[in-house]
Amino acid sequence: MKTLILRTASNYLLPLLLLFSVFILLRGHYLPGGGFIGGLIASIAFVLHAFANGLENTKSLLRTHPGFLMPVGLTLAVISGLAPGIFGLPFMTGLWYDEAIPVIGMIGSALFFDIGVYLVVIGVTLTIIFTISESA
Amino acid sequence: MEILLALMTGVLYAAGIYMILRRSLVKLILGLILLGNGVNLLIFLLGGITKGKPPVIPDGPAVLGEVFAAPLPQALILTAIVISFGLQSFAIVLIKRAYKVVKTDDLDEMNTTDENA
Amino acid sequence: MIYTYLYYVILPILTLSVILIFYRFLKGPSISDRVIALDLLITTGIGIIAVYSIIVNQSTFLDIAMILALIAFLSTVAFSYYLEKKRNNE
Amino acid sequence: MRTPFLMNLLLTFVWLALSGNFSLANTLFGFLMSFAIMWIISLNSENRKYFRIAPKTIGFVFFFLAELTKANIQVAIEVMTPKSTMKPGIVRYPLEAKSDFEITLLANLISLTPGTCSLDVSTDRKVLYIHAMYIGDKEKFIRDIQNGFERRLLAILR
Amino acid sequence: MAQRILSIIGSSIALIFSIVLFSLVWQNGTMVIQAGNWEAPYGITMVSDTLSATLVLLTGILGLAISVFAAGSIVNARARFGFFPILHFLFMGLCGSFLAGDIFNLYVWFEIIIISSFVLLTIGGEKAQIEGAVKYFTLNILASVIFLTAIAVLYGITGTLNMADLSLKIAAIEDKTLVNICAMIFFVGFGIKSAVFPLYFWLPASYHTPPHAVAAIFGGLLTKVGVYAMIRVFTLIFTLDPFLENVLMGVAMLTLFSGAVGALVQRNLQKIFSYLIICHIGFMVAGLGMGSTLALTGAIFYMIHDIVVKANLFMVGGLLYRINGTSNIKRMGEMYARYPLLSLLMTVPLFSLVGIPPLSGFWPKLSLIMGGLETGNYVLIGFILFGSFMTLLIIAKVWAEVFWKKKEVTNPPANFRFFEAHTQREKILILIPIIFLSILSLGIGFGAGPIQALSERISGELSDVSTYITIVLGEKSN
Amino acid sequence: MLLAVLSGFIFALLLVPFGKVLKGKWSILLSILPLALFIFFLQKIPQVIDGAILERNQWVPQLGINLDFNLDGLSLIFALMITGVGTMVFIYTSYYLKGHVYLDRFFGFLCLFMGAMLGLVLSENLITLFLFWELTSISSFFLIGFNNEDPASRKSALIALSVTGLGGLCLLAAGLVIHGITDSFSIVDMLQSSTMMQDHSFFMAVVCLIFGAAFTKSAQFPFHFWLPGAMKAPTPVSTYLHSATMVKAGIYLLFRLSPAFSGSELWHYSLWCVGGATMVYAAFQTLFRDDLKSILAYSTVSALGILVFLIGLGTEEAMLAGLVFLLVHALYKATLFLMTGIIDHAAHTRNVSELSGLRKVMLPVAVAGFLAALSNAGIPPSFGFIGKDLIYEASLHTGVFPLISTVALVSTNVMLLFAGFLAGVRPFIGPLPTKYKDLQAGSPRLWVPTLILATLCLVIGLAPGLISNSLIAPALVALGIQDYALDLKLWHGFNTVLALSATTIGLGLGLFFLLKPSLNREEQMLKWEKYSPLAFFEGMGSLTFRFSTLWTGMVQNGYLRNYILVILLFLMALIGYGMWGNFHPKIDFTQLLDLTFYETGIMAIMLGAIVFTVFTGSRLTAVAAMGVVGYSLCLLFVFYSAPDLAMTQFAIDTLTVILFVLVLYRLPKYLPFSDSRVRVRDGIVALGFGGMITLLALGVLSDPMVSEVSEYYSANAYKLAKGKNVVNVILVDFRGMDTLVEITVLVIAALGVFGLMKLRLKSRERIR
Amino acid sequence: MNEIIILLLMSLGSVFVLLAAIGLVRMPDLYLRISVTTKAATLGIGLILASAAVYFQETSVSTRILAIIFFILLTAPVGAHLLGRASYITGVPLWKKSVLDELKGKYKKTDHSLSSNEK
Ligand code: NA
Ligand code: NA
Repeated sequence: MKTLILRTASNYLLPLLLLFSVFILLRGHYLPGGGFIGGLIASIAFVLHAFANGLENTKSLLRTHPGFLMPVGLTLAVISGLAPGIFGLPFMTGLWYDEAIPVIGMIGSALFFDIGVYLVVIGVTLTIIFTISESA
Repeated sequence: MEILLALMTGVLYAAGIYMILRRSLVKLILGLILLGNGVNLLIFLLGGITKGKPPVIPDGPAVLGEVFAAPLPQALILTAIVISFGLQSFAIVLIKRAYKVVKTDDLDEMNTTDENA
Repeated sequence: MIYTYLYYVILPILTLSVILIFYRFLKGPSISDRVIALDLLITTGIGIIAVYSIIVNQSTFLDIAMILALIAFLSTVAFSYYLEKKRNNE
Repeated sequence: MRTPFLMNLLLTFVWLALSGNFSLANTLFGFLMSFAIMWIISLNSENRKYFRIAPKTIGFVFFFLAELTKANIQVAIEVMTPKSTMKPGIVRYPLEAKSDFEITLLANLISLTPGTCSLDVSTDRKVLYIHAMYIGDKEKFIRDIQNGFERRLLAILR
Repeated sequence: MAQRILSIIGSSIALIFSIVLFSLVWQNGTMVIQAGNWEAPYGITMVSDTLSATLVLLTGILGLAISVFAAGSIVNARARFGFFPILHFLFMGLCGSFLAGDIFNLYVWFEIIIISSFVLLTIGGEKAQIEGAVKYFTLNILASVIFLTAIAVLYGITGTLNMADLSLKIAAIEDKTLVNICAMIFFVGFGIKSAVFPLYFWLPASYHTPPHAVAAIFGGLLTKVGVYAMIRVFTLIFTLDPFLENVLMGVAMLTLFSGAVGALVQRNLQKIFSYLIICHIGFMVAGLGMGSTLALTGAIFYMIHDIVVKANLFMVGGLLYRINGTSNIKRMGEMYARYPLLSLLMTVPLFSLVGIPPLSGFWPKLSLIMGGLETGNYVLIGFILFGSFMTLLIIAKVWAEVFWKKKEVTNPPANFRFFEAHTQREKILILIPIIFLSILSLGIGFGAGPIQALSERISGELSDVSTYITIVLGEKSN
Repeated sequence: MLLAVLSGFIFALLLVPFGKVLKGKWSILLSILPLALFIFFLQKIPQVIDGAILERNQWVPQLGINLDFNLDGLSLIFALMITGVGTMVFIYTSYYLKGHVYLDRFFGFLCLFMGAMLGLVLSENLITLFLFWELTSISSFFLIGFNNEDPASRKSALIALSVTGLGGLCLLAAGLVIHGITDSFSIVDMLQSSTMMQDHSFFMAVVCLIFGAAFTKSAQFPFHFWLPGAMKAPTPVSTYLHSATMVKAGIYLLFRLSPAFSGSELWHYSLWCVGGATMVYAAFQTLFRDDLKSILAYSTVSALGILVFLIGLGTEEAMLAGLVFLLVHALYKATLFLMTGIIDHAAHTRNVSELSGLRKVMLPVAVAGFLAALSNAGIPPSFGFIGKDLIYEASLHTGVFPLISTVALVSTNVMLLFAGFLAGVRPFIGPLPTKYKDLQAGSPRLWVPTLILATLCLVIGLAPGLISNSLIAPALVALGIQDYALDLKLWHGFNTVLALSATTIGLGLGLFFLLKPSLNREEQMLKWEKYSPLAFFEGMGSLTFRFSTLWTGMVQNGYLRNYILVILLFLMALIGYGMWGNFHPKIDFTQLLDLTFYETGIMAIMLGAIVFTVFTGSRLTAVAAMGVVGYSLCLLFVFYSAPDLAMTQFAIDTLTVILFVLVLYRLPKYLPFSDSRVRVRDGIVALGFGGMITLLALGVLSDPMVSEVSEYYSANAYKLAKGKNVVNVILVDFRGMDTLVEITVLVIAALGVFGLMKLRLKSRERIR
Repeated sequence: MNEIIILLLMSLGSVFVLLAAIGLVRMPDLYLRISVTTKAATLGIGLILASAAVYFQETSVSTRILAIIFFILLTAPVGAHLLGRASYITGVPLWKKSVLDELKGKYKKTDHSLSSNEK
């Protein structure tokens, strides 16, 4: 869709939505939110951008194929699940750093797990939507 | 309210089933989505519902108050929702591909693989 | 006082609005009418959630309203995209 | 160099507002995050003169709110009364505004004002097509917008 | 090529792990991992009893075999689009399902299996694949919905998801009406996945369409997961009431019948094998339904045998397809004359399937029939014999058509790359797994003693679940 | 003995790598195997006379299945027959199929068969017996289909396999039922619990199953038809499997089990009837045959009938007669078959009507044929005479209809004599047609084995002592007949039996001279085939096939919606059964008073949207309405305290709408496909199912549960897992593994979408 | 005091929403419906949200509510524009009593580019 209004609006919406998605991601352990919904919002941001500016522009904005986020996120999630193994604990045992950090709260393996989820959800959603609209 | 929700669940199932019994591929997938919603609502309902008390521990106390909504069914549904999203996307793409290859979304015309051959 | 008022006055008004909007959704006649009704439904939904968050005294629900506000727009964009692309189909 | 920086600050602020925590650590975190996001999307925005126009902006907001309320009441009456006095139509409105941002903002404000709705901008950005509920006099209609919204808006933006 | 090598290495490592797991379980009994270090029933428990360990071991073995086969038979284009990773996800899903000690976790693993099988079924697919996939997809999703419905009801009754905990909670319920209804919903959900009559429709519609490497996993393991789940749920969580036993046996009979009868009329080799999968699922369900330990032993043994043999058969089917340029047995032929050694090799899976003694398919039938006599299910025995006889007939027919008959001269598909045209390396990669699995099934047949002992141990564990529960729940089990 | 049995299999296996070498002139070396085994068993005779030799080898002890072998008199006779005839056949084959491309395979199957057959007669375990039994069927299958490019061969092989396979299953079932009675697979145990067996309620089943096995294997009427068909196999196979050994497996089984069953009327009368019918019917068939092998095949069937008949008589004399006739038949029939092979090999025809005067060109063969015919006819001093003598003796002294029995036997023998002469004498007498002038008997490897067997017919006749104490007596012991006054000899003086023999010979020779074979008559007879058991069997086969096609087409009809309907109806039937009568959900209608209008309103909208989704005629409207359903659900989640769910539901719903929209605009119109009756039906099913779910939900809710697990999470989310949003804590910590798997599902789905849309195989790559 | 503000804002807001709803039902053509809904609802929801901000009296809540209002103000007109444009392109008719249509024929059929010419 070639509309100037949408294009301009989307340029402002994109960073806002992305910021918001990170916000939702990080607070998930304390309030409603988390990796899924955060990832969904981030992907929606990019999809919106793609609707407004065309797929090619969004892709060049991302520099890499979104599919690349999937293995990254999955690896991050798996590593944060396996990390306890170093300390002789079973798979997926929570590890925590004792000091709380503003907004995020406690830093622990669960956070990295959630970030992994976030990345995977972005990668997956964008891959799906981009693929479909490319071959539409 | 449980009664109404139970009815609603039944309606979702019924609608989903009616839709997947149609001949159109699109209806089929809409039906599956409806069924997915029905299942989610069923888990939600049978896990026990509570009004206005989300399972989020407020600032201060370390545990939830007396009355709160059961968190486990919610977590299960969340997982189920996301999984069905993955499947749905695949299904939707499958419609597209099917239409391209078979040139129809009439399911009745997709039966060559069931011929005795 | 607030709760009673919200409960017995505001929410019924909003619910009535939702039903009216839904009537338009059902009636159409064009897809665009339905899309606009859908959009308005969600917007009204944001209002209902806001009122509900006051009634049950849970500011958490406002986050949902926020998400609705953010995302609802996208379905309108998508439908417009569809309408423009498809034209003589359907 | 300056524009991105301002954008960055803006985003940091939004972050602080969202999280409701104005501590130093959070500010720093918000800044870094916004930086990261901007780096990712390498946005080319045009919101120069961000600080200079602040007072005018506030004035404009009040003007806009007044217009909004006025028009809303008009629409309310229209909706509630059984007899229609509407003379709707699509008007071709020649734009003074030039940049994307100006045009978009103007179009959106027009849309937000009841009774009017920006349908589209011509591909060469010279014309805005507006749907309006009451077009008694087309020229007056255009003039009102030119002297109202567009002038004030451009005063802020330029 | 790198993907292929990685895939084979990965499978080898997985196989080593599964061997280690099996030997640990064999020596020390049931093992438990509490994921996240949360004690059961609060976290997700992975349990490996002998049944699970055995199935994981078999998955490991098939995993390696099929990785090798796929390395030789999958075209580069498919490999570029993630064929190998998804293949391994599928194996992961299978292992996860076998080890899950939590009913919802089982559901999640099932979804991994479903989605990866969809993908393997459809990528690069043309008309037939897509048509098959639509049915496969819909009915499997329907199965998932039914499964999830059952989980909802189960959770609504008990408030827990851990299978050991469920076992205790269900046992404590006095009015079994809801429990029995729930059991039936589970039965239908798993019944669709394990392709029993009248729920199997998706299988003949799709199994003959994907690449043969994929068909081999499907044929070997996919339906077995359904059977596994059925066995697990109906031994651990629910006790079969007489009605459900009768349903299972009735279903088993019709499954045997329909599968056999269906295979008889097919001309597509892969389709024949597909119907035979259905037929032979009947044996396993029958073993479960009879409700005797001996019959259950038979079902377990049958499962072990069938996993190896069916996977091998589909690979053999793939090889025959490559040699003949078609899967239609009417247009195949002369294998016996042209490939004597291959023919000899192929007799192993073919006749193991029939259960010509002492090949592997024979032994479990013995336990099944004895179990049937023990419990007085004579009609069921009749159907078991019928199924065996039909299998014999069908395989003999296949033999006569494919191996003996003189091949008619037909035009091969354009651009078809016959087996002869394959590189030496591809040929070897295709043949090795077939040889390996054939030797394995010979081993199962001739070394039936140990496998029988294993199956007996498994059915013993399944018949007395108290150990399982104690190990999972610790002192909470009292 | 294990080694003896296994040696056949080992040789068969060795032929895989070394077959190429042996295919040439060395193939005769393979006959060392049967010869060695023959000698092995010969030297066991003294031991066997003293008592049976039992050897135990464990195999699957859990099931009581062991490779136990028992060499007693009965087994010994069979073992010697198998290895002895085997030796001759091996030698014969080495020339007969000289230079054949598949000679190695042929020998492989022969070795396999020999091993299996030995295992069969030596097994002391019912299951191992079954195992070897099946192996003989399989090797027979491969041998009958040896000329695999001939469709008739393949068909015969399939028919033979299906008949014998069916019988095999009967044997298996019988073995298992016997196990159920005696709790053991041991044959010895079974023989010892004869009374227990006969009193058991399953006795009849056991007997019928055993009959099923024996009658199919030994080609008894009406299952005999596979045997004439099996003549498609090369002559050595017909000789070895289908006259001398394999077909006798059923006889062996009956002999073996007779001690346990004798005394049962069912046993005796059935065998008498079936055996009698078979021998007469098959002998009668020989009158109309022209093809040598066909004649021999029917006469074999008839001889098998005689054996069954004798076992049915069940007296000690009958058993003795049976044992002797077994040997007699093996010798003369093997000779005749081998002889036929030589003729066929040389003259390229087997039609008796075309053959004459061959004695002039192949004298040794003629001699062999003549000797065999003598034995067959029971003309003294051949071994056959002794056999026939004993048979008449037995039938005259039987308690079961002696007159009918004797008449049947005599008429059978008359016709068999005709058949034997037809095969063994007829081709050699008369003038030699010119076209056969240059024929030769061929290699000694062909005619020497033939002649040896023929000579034995004479030698044993002259010196029955050779076998009476060494073989027959121990065999009788094995059959439970102790201390029988055994006296085998040619001359018993003038008596009824001699008169019967003379009558038989006279009538038979008369028939031989009167009835000339002709192709024409054979063809006449073939017209009746459509009323034969074979035709019936084939008819059943095609009926089964037609039914199968019908059934499969009906079940797997290609219509997805039918599949779904069947599955749902099945599920509904099960749930309905579960609910029937004892399902009483306690529904508390007072809770409806707590309902707020906003809940009601949202649900009403949801209901409306659902109905609209279902019935709207536009795809896009349906998608939009679906969106409304999702958004209403989202609001319900808000009302019932599930913020995370509400958010996710909303986001996913929107994304789904986007996906649909991206896909839909290329799809064709959305037509109402089905007619109204179907829709009403589907509507009823759907509503019924939905109603069940509602009821079920209410049923579950009427007894509210307290989830200890859920409470644990709420209590420990912050304390142990350091999070306050309990749902998120469950997702990333308590049940993090679900989440991990779930994102994997997403990744696979994305890969799948990518591949499905992007991957297009070139035609060269379409290979599966 | 707060209560009164809340009630006032709420009442106004909900009335505007209701008006939008009624407008949606009553307006004769799509473009008028779009016109009505974008504004009335935006204002109404803005007011309701504002009253929630007053009620909770927390910075984090208020800022969040500001964010929501901001989003709605940004997206609602864009949405209206998109839908209006798409509807016009797909040929959704104007109300028959419309007085003017200067957009007629300005869209190019092929790529939907919009000309600015007066005629
Ligand atoms: Na399968
Ligand atoms: Na199978």
